[in-house]
Amino acid sequence: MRPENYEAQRQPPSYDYELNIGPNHPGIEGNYAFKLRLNGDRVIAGRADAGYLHRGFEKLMEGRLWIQNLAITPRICVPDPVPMEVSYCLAVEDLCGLVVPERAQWLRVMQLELSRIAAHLFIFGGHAATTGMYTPMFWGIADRDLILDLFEEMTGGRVYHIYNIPGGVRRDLPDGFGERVTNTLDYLESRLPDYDNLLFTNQVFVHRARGCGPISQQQALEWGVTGPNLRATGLKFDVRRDDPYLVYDQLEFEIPTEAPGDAWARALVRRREIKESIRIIRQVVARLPTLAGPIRCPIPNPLAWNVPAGSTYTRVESSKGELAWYVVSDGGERPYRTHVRGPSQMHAVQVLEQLAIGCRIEDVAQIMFSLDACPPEVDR
Amino acid sequence: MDWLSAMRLDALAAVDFHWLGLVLELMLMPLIAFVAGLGLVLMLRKIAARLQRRVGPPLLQPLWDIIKLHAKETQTSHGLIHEIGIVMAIGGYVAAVTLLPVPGMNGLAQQGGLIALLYMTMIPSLGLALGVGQCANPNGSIGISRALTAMLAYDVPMVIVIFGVAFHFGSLNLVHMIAAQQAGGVATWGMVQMPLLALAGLFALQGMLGKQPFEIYVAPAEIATGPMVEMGGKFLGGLFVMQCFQLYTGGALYVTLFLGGGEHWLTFLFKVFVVTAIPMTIAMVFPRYRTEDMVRLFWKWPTMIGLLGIAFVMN
Amino acid sequence: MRDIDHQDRGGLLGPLKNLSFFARQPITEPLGPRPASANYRGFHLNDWDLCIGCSTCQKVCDNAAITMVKVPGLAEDPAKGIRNLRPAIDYGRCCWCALCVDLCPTGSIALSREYVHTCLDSELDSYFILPDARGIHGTPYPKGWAKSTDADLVALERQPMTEQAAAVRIENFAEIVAGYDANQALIEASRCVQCGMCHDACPTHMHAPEYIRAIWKGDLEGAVREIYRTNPFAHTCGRVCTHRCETACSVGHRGAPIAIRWLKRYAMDAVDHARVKQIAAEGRADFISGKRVAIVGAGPAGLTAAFDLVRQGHDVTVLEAQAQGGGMVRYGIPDYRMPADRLDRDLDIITSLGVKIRYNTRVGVDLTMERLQAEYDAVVLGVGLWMGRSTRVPGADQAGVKRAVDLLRAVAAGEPIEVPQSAVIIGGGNVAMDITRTLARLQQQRYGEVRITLTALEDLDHFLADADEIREAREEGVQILDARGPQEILMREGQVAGLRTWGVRSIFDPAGRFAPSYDPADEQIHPGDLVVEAIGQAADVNLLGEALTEALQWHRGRLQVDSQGRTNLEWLWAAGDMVRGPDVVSAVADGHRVADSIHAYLSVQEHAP
Amino acid sequence: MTHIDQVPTPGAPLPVEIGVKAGAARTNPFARVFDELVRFAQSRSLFMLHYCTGCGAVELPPAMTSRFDMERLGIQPMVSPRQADILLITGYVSVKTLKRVILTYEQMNSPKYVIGICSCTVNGGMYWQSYATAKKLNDYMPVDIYIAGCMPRPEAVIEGLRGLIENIRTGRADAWKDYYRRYDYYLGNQQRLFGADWQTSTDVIAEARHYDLFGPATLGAHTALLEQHQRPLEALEMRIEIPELMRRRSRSDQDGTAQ
Amino acid sequence: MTNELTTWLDTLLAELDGIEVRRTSRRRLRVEVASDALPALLELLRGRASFVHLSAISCVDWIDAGQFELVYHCWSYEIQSLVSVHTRIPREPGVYISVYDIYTPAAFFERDIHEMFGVWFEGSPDLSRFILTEWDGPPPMRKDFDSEAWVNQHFGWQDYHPDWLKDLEARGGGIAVPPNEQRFSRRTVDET
Repeated sequence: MRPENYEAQRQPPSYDYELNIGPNHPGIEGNYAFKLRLNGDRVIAGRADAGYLHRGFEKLMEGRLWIQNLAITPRICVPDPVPMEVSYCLAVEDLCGLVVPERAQWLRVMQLELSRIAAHLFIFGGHAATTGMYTPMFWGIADRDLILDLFEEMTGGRVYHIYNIPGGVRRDLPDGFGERVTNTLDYLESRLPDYDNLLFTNQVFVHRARGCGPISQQQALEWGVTGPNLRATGLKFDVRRDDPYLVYDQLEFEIPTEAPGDAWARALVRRREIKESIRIIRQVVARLPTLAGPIRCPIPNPLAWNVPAGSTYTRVESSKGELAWYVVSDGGERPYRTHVRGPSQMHAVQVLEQLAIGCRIEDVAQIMFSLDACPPEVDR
Repeated sequence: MDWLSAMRLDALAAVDFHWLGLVLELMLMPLIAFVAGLGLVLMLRKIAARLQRRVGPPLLQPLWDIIKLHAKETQTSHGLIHEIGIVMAIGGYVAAVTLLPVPGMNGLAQQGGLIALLYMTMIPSLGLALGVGQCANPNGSIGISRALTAMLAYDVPMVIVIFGVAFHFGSLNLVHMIAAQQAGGVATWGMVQMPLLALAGLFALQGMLGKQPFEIYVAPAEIATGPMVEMGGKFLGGLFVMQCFQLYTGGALYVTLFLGGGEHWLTFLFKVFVVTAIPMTIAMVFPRYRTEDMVRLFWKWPTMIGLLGIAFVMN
Repeated sequence: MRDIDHQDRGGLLGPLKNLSFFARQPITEPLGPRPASANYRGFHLNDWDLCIGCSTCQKVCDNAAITMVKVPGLAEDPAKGIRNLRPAIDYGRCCWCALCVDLCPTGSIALSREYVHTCLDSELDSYFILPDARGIHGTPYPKGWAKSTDADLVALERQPMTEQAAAVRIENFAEIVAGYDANQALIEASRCVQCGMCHDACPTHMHAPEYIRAIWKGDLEGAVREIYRTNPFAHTCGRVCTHRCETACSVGHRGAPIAIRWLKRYAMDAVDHARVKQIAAEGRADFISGKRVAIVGAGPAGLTAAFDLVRQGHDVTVLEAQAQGGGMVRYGIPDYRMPADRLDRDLDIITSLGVKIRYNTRVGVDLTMERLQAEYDAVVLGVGLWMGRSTRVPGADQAGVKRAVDLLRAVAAGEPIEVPQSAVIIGGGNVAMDITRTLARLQQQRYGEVRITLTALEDLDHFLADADEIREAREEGVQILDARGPQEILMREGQVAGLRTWGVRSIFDPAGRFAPSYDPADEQIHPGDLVVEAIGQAADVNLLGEALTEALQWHRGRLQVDSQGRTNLEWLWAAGDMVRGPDVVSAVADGHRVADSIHAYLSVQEHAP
Repeated sequence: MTHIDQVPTPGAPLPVEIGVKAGAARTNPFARVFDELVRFAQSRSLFMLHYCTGCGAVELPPAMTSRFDMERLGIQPMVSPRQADILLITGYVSVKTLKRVILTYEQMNSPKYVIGICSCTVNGGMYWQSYATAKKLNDYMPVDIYIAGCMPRPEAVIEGLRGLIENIRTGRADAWKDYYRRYDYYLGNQQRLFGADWQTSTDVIAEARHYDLFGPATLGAHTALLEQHQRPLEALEMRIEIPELMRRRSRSDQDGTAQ
Repeated sequence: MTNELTTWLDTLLAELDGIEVRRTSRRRLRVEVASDALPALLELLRGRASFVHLSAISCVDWIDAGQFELVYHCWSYEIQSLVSVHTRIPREPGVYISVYDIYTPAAFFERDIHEMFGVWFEGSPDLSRFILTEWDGPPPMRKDFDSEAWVNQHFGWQDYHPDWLKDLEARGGGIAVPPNEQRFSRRTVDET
């Protein structure tokens, strides 16, 4: 029962020692812990310690109505909540056989991509901060806030939007929203050179990031790495393109890849993904006015909604990687079982443990942030 | 001249006056350094804020921080050595600032000289090492070992620079150096006379102040601010005071060596603020190097520049 | 944005370009909260005038954050579906998902654009708020997330009921509505938000939320079980109930109320009759009390009382003057609304429990009340309203002027009646509609055309008949004239030739008394071979006999009873239409009340020394 | 957690006694001015512990960074509990986190302030059915201010902090004293959740004595239990199974080289 | 390409007993397999059909049937198809074989399932506590663990009594329906 206490510790004389990073540590993303065994500055072994954010989501969801669960799903991954909402809705729609109106699908795409940009801006700052540069963090979060403003207007909430509902979305866009999205995107695009100047062409940052925590493609496949981290190893795979959902097969976008698979490659992939997301949103903004029609198909009264028995596995591409829900219904008004597969379940645990071995203590935080590991996804 | 020689006659009185002056200096100079240091800390935070596109702290923020920290009602001490370490940390800088000649007060500087000053600036690191070691926090230990490594790293160019400067002026007395520089206006400034050494000195200053890219021993994301990790209340307050002195010492030393010291307080402080603004600004746009990178860098470029500078100086 | 290669080393000058930010203004927002967006989900607002206290928000709240609080002084009206409950919200639970807004049946709940609330530990009570239209701190903030058609989760559309087309149904007496199929019933049942307003509004407090839920779950037997908790006339009420529940239904505040009556009809029809009998018998006492109860009149009230009393182990005999049971349901409601075979099922279930019905036994003629008093421990009068009232206009006593109840009874009993070629009906209630449409069918069958005029005192907005009835009657070719006051029956050659009416100025005088005033200038003649008066009924109390009539207390022509349906004589109860006025479900409720009272009386008697 | 039966149920919170020595007004006018100055400095300089306990933490970066710039109010993040004044509990605390939070809280130097953000710190929030999260924060430590929302926007957070600043300046934010004075109550709730043998490295009772914050409810049935279970501090057991990790590493290395 | 896959899987039927293949959509394949044949099937999927990515292992507690259902979601980057392999094992004693030697990511999922459901995976590298290190109750994701009962046993709730409520109570009003009486956020008794 006694928690760690360094003050009283008297370690046996040894060149090895152990060090806790987290849960209360700025080098850790969120409330998470990573225990290190070190020899000097060099990590001999690392061990992830999760559960600080455990809420028992899957248990809670078994006790709530299908629609009540909407409010809880985005909480699973705080920095990038939209894919959680959307994928849960996709799962319920799949089980019920609901056909989502096209306008709603495009709105979802817009929301997803805005969220992806926001998450990437967030993680840029975090990644830079782990190397001691705080300015990108301040910028990134301030620029991300402009996207949150858009979210607030679109969905009524800044962070937790609860905008999706099985069958569609809950609100149509306010007037003139497309224009404001375009303005924000223009602004963000005008800011990207600043980020390049500050971060991506910064010799010191490049020096720090290049070669840090490299993953080969073989290892990536072996360890179940997904998302930008996988693309940074050179594999051109994106759920949006290769297992398309919503209307991604009607959109034009590139899938950026880098071969070396180190922290620098991962940062570069994210940097280019922002550009691609902006491109996607511009297509959506151009397309939306041509799509009249409902934003939600008729759904039953939430208090009396039995979802047909069955199971489904829906995957989406979140900003961190492959996100999937396995939802089982026994034909009742509540899910029989939900299981969420967050990309960070691999990245923050096995991959991080593997990459930590042999690296320097300086790089542990950078590796974690460059993997964009999101602890609440692990804990659930 | 007459009244000067007349005063010399009364040797006893002169000695008395001299002693009084020294005591006054001893008390005034740290106070001035502290106040100027508060301003420097504020400038540091304001520069950060500006580059980060925000407003930043109010004017007296550094002062409130220090008062608040000292007014903590419970204090966690890790033993006598811990407390002594902090005292050493502040004391070293207090001693150092008294050895810095400032406009109107150079009596102690006359006595001390550059070597004594350099020696004094080493003490805080050692004191911190003592104090932090007592805390038994591995983050602190790593931090202080990094700080000592960093000291090793930046001391090489720094010693070279100081050697070169001393060679140039032919003296280790800072008062003499200032006098020599002020003799011919800007043209006789160390910076103009020894540009390479001034450049190397700027590197060393960056390292000495521990700013990015050489911020390895604070490194919040890695070792949770290293030496400060176990410091709270008056201990942290002590470190905040130390930071004031540190910024002031670094800036004033550079101004003394290369920018001709201060003709009067206005220009002196102006120069100090300008000089310290440079590392502060650079710190905001660069990340930190790894320890080994930092050592490698310091032993390579500033050292080479410094050596080249010495070569020029010796010519 | 230029591409960066992985091999690029970057530079040291690039970062220094950002020194230009020294010259740029900060982007920091001023201190103090910014106004939130138009859709913002801030603190709750609740329009108390719109809120009906249905507690749907409480049900949909996933965090159990909502408590329903009784606020004295607010309007409370079960019949209209308004409770004096208001939601109080626990901000220690709320997650601002706004599902309460989206599912609010009335649209009273909204979220404001206010979002700042802080408090000390000692003020934590302020996290539990009773939102009203003024918001959490009493400062006006505009609405944020509010009810919108996009987000509305209340299903406002009712499942359409299949009906015979007017041209088809006018040809026959088959039931007009087809009833829901399984899928329709499921969807319709799923609309229910389980507020229980229907339960409160129903005279007999049927467990409608429960049986609707059971239907939705596919547990039809469970639904029947829930129905039989309070209503043995389930088939009947599934068809001809006045469905006050639907008036009170919270979904009906903005959309079509749940078709509670049709759902009951569906559940009853969908379960096998034999199984219904078993379910109805559940919970029946397995002993015999030895007490005997006589019930005069086998209508809904009497038989409900009989049903309850039999289940409690008493011996019940029902005395019915007509040849068949069901009372006014059988003899007053035409077959196209209430098929006789369904009524037979209800009766079958009741008799299967052991209720004895003696048909063709007219009390007062075949046996006297005194004898009943002597032979039984308790007697219930449930004789209904069988005497049609007359307008008493000149000529109303002619043979060609009939009372609606008499005609309807004759049709239902299969007695031959003379179908007029054209007819005028006086009255705007459901009975008037029934006779009108019955005659219309007979005319159609006999003459191939409908020639009926219906006149009523009330204007169309205040008709007592259901709107559906009026619409359907019109579809069937009936001419409906509102605000007409009958003045005289016109005669030609000793035969009724029509009705003369004046336009109505007002029905009630300023004191609210019934005193119609007419506009003589607005005179119309409605030709017709037959004039039917359908302006109300009264009970035929001749069976009581003079002595008993004297002994009983009367109030404005009605037998006076206490809240339990008991008269001033301890052995005599009265129930049903004769006490409550014409309404099936009220009669059922009355039957329960009387049965309870009798049971209590008999139990006390038993325990008395 | 198995020892609930051994733990007496904590009683209702006692009222905080008024007029305790430490809080009494000083008569010396200079001392009063000095007190004012200190309180002002305390209110204008707040170090916030950089600890994201829950999802509300995601609105703190915006509040700290350029858009809403907390530093205007003299608030800046600090990484170590020793340095911090404010412990922001940003939303739900899982039981596992709560232990660390309590440790952290006890390690902080007084005066220290706890801010409960989001619904979850008040009454369980949306995780009220969860076996893994604590429900009422003020059962385990005294809370100075609550900020409503799920999660509160940065502006709301800043408004809450301004409220706290005002309370500190006027001397109303002294909930931390309550932890010493009613340690038994808080310890009791902690024991109820963590088990009867729960203890922390900070000797709160001794601190209360030392700083003259000892109250009648500092000691009680639960502190007695604490003493009963007291055992010497022991070294951290981390159990990093290196052989297994090395085995995995070597395996992946082989795979990598095989390619 | 996907048709090839089905035919290929059909040929597998000859090799392994008890396989039932059903295509649920263009890129989804549902395979039911007996528990003893699963490792062999996964070996084949990974080795011969390029299903190198184990997306997740899900566990479902079918308490009424007394079984745990384990679902292995495997994705092929080449065929671009997801195969969900379902298998059932008895709930008691809840022991199964690890597939860690086939799929490395299985280590995490097996550890997670062991923690949440109490299923023991023979041969998994590390089944030590991970998320619930400080939990000594039953595996919480099992259907027979009642989270809410546990919560009510360990925690109290706020006892609000604000002024407006006192006022209402003085006037004869007050709390009429507490939230727990009417809510849909828990399986109610009548359903179980």
